[in-house]
Amino acid sequence: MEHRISAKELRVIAEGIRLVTLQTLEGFGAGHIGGSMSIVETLAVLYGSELRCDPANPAWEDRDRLVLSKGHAGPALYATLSLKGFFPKEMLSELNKGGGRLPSHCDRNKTPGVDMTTGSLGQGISVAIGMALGNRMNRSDSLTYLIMGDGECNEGQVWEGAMFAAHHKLDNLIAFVDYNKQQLDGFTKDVLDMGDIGAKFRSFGWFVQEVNGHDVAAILNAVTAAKANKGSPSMIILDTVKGYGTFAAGIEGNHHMSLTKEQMAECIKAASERLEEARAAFAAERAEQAAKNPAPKAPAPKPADNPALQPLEVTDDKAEEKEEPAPDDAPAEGSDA
Amino acid sequence: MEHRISAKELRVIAEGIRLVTLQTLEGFGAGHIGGSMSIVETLAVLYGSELRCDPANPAWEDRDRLVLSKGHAGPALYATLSLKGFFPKEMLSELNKGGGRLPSHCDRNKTPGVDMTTGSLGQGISVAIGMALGNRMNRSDSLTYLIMGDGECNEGQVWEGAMFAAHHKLDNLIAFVDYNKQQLDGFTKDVLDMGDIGAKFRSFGWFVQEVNGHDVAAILNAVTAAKANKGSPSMIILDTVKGYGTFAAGIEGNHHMSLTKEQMAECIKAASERLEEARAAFAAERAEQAAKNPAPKAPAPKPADNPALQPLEVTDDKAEEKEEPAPDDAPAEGSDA
Amino acid sequence: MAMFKVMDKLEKSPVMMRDAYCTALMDLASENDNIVALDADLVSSSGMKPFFNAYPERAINVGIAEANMVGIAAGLSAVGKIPFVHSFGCFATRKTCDQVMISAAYAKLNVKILGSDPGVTAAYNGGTHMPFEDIGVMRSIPQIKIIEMTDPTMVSDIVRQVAEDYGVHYLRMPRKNVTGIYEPGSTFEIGKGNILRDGDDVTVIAGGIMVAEALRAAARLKDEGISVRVVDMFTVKPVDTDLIARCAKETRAIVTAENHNIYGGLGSAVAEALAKTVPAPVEMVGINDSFGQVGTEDWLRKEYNLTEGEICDAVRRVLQRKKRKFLWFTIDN
Amino acid sequence: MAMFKVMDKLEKSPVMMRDAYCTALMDLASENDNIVALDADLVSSSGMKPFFNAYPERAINVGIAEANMVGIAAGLSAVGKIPFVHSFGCFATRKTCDQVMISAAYAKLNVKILGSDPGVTAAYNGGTHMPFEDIGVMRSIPQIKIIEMTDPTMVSDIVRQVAEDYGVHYLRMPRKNVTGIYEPGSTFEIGKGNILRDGDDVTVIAGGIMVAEALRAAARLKDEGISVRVVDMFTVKPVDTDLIARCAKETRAIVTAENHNIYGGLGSAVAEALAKTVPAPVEMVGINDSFGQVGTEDWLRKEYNLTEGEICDAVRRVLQRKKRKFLWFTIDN
Ligand SMILES: Cc1ncc(C[n+]2csc(CCOP(=O)(O)OP(=O)(O)O)c2C)c(N)n1
Ligand SMILES: Cc1ncc(C[n+]2csc(CCOP(=O)(O)OP(=O)(O)O)c2C)c(N)n1
Ligand SMILES: [Mg+2]
Ligand SMILES: [Mg+2]
Repeated sequence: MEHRISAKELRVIAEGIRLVTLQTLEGFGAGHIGGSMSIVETLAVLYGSELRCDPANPAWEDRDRLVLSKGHAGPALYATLSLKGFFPKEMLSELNKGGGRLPSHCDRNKTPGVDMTTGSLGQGISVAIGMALGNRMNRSDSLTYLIMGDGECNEGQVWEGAMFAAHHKLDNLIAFVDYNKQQLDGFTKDVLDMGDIGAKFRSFGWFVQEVNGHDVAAILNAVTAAKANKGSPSMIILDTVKGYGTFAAGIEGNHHMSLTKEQMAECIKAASERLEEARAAFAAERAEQAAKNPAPKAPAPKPADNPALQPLEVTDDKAEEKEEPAPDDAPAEGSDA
Repeated sequence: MEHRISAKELRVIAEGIRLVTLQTLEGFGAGHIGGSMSIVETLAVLYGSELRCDPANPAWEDRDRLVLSKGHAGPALYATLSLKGFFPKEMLSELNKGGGRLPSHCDRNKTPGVDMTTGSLGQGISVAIGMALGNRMNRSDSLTYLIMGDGECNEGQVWEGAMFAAHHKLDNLIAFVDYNKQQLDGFTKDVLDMGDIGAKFRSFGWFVQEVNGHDVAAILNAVTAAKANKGSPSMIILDTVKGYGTFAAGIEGNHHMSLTKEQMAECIKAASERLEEARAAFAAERAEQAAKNPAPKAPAPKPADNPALQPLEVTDDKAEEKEEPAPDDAPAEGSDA
Repeated sequence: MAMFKVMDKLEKSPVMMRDAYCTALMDLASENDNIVALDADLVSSSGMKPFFNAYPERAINVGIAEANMVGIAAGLSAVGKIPFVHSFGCFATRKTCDQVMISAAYAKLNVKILGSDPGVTAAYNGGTHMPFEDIGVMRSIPQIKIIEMTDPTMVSDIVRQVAEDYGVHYLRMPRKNVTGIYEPGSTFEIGKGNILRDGDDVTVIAGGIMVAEALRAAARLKDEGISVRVVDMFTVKPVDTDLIARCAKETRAIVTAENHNIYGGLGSAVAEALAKTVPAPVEMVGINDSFGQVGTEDWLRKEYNLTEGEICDAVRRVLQRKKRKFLWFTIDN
Repeated sequence: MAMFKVMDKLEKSPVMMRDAYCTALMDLASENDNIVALDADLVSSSGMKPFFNAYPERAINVGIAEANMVGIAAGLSAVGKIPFVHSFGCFATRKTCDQVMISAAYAKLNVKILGSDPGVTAAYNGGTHMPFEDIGVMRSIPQIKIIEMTDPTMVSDIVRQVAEDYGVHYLRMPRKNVTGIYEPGSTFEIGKGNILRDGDDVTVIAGGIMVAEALRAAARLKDEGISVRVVDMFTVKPVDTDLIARCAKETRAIVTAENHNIYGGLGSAVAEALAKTVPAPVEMVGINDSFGQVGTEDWLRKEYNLTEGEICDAVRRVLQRKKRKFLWFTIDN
């Protein structure tokens, strides 16, 4: 499959999102680091390439929608939206601030670019279905994307939606499950084993693909295949690691963490290094292509619709000066949802 | 497999339940005839043979439980319970009477022998799970049976329960789906296609069997196999016809019907004939066996624990004198749930 | 501005509530492509078959999945549709509470919910299906509007207004025939109670099927020389606090009458309004925190004391309390 | 009979509410095999890990499926268990309303529900997680008992009583540290409010985190010469109507203070009780029908006016209303 954007470039975008997400969390001192890190690559593919939107006009009717049903991963989406240009990076310091525009869970009325209010797990699928159905009624070719957690799939509403979307052949709905094998209290296999999630959605009539959720190229291919699929809703099961790219990867208690300054610094450092590596790899690819095609008619691939992400303006300094230390009653590790 | 009770005898019991259910509905003039008729054979197998209970002691701790989650099929259960001896047949005239003990939907506090209050679809599975789990904690060998509708499986709670029961390996839970292919508004394939229900439960980790739900021998075999199954909950998908054994079988609008006197008479007549046929077949079987084993040591098989059902005291006269005509505001056909 | 006229005679309206509802929605749908109807396997009950037949592309039967239905409605409204969803009042509220709260109300989307067969009108469907609590559940959700529609005339007018009023609305009505209160063509103002009959001694604030009972009680009490004001408080939220305060001021005694638990419904709303404005003695006619059961609607009305007679008794009780030297208050005139 | 003593000094209690809760349940579990704990993927939050470790066979994490959890609890109780379920207050109520109503309450089973982090105590979890409506939702369910636990001392006593009291209970409490109100060893009577401080001019009827604010306000108002009675109305249902009537009679003005929507919660319960007994002016401190948001608990308390200062203002307002010639009442003495 030929894509407008190269995997190397998407990798840069992903690592940029990761870094900015961590910087955002650093600003607050605690947060849903695990579930934010595991969807970074998916957000990179969506906002780096696949999702039709206009940062200058967040309410554009013909945009594609994203329902981030696992609304607690808001910080990753906020980082993405700010990189995309929906709002200035300074706004990221509003995370979890009283009166601010970046609540812990996504809110369509507070944050430019957020398409749906989420936080009560299980609800996103129905809303996404409604959007997809409405767009079909409106004869619009907008797509609706949906990201759910694997723990979230414990909720019956997910399966109500699954049945409905299949019955109504909603092929303008492309869903992801962030199969990171952990939920709030521990590993899904211990809390409530979801077994073979893909098989479940297949038995519910969905077109199911299973991919490495940290492999941008694989995700991109899957989304492309999902777009091509007709007559059924698409499910992309993202095989991921909760907390991916940080010291918290796959460890217990990584759902919601209060991080020490040292831990945070370590996270940011690792993310910066990952970003540098990704940039280097992308630069090398460009150089190689430039060598192959010296003519100016084919410069480095530039996705048309994500100016803000490309080139990615990520700096390694902290997102903002931390105005106040993590407050006393900041949620203790693992203690919040 | 060898069973204590013969299929011919179960057939007699089933047709007895069918007839008494219809007589009960006749007493009121309207009701959920479709979904009552389709579970008659299953009730016959449970109360005729498999479900451990004591009509003289409905609250017996060590009894097996039945959660009739599709609580609107109450009349079929009431007929069964009265035949089993939980309460006198005269009580059947209380169906839907204000202040009576037989409400349209099952109520554990009103009717002797009813183990759970149901009527809001989707809830029964969780309660049955709780009973099964509690019995396991109590080291009791009681089993919990559960009957759900196929339309009912639209409810997400069913799938929450399905995941949970599999994760907790609840092999003391034996569930049925009355796969009669119709729900309130029409055929399930039109309203919300459940596709392959068996495959769904299989993908959720259940031991699934699919049987003809009007074949008592097949149901009995399935229950026996379910009892033998260890390490997972059992699902028996009953391939049935809504309204089976009556003129309403499989027709549209058979969910809840107001029946004319003529229709009702026709139903009762047909059911009486079915019962006579079944009795004749059973008598023939007995005679044959008696001829084979003339010794008194092996008389006709007599299930030990269902004295009330065997011999079945079903009379062909109406269950009771209809005290009042179906009231003016009796629900119009298809108009109630 | 409301422009209503009360019927001369109280009789069963020939038009079923559900037919008025379906007609109103079909009228709207013929003018506005964005009107969408959803149901959860109760189209045969809701009387919406004509709509489903006429507008199959805008009519969705989601199956028995009320939570999903409300979420879908929220999503539809996010792309410009105006969804009207229906289930029985019990399921339309109890099974969807979190979805109405988050996906609809908190997300500031545009979702209209009809809960049918409130309270005793669920009749034979019995306790599991008999919502005495639906208003209480919904009233806890911020900024939602709650309207109990009194008769088919009101249905026609309110459904249209609700379609035009962005936000979340919970509508409540019996499906079948009710007593006609308003003359055809009457119009209503959401948020304002209607004084159906004036009186000086006491005000009966009623809703739904209890409005007719209140009018009958008022007529009967007239013979005893008691002058009863009757208010149809069809908007339970936001309740008409000004009118309630005015009635307290002018009649100094209040009876509420509702086909709902006295906790959480109209009685509560009135008590709150009075406490915050003009404290006055209230007697509440309604369900005394008990569960539903099967029976004919008539039997159930008697069983739960939802009757003209009970309203008369409540009026007499409240007048006793009004007359009594009021603990630390004495009566001014 | 309640035997409580109020702390001399208002300070953060060193014991977290959730630890008191877990300890209480573990004590019970050590005596009674039938005690079972259920959670919906919030064991790390509820502080119930020690219970889950000590009694793995009687501790069930159902995953993120609150409706299923309540149904399972109902089934467990049908075979003799005494299940205590937990989720955040928002989900423990909004996601389970139909199950609590039918499988638990209507079926007359024995289910105890803890909804944690009520109102502003949900802090950073924000609007989706900030239950201002949970009491309203639950209060609509007949015959359920609703208790907002004030401090860890009360938790210890109430959890034990609730385990012994067959039926459905909804308990509400913050998870972390609150101001200690009661001396260790105090006991409480469900259904009876506690007079924490006597006074003649006005009664503040408070619940949960607002009890401490009410006590602080009373102390402050004393300097202004206003004598404030403070009642901890920890049982919201059945509310202590007798005490409310008595306070109305004796102080003639009421302020309610709650970390909940003023519609549906304690304010409503008090207004209802007054309307039916001794009408009196009420000012309600609480959430004015709005949604939650993120912030520190302190910031949120200010944002929503859940403060000592606001209670003082409400007292002053209600005293104005009390003094005024009361429309048609005049004041008796
Ligand atoms: C209905 C509901 N119940 C409980 C919670 C609390 N909660 C927030 S996140 C979470 C765990 C989610 O696990 P998963 O879906 O796997 O998310 P991820 O691993 O991607 O973070 C829980 C229980 C919630 N937000 N909504
Ligand atoms: C939660 C809920 N929603 C709606 C209803 C109304 N209702 C009663 S029966 C029924 C159809 C049930 O269909 P199915 O489960 O297939 O039952 P069966 O065909 O066996 O009668 C509906 C929608 C209900 N009882 N509960
Ligand atoms: Mg996960
Ligand atoms: Mg069916």
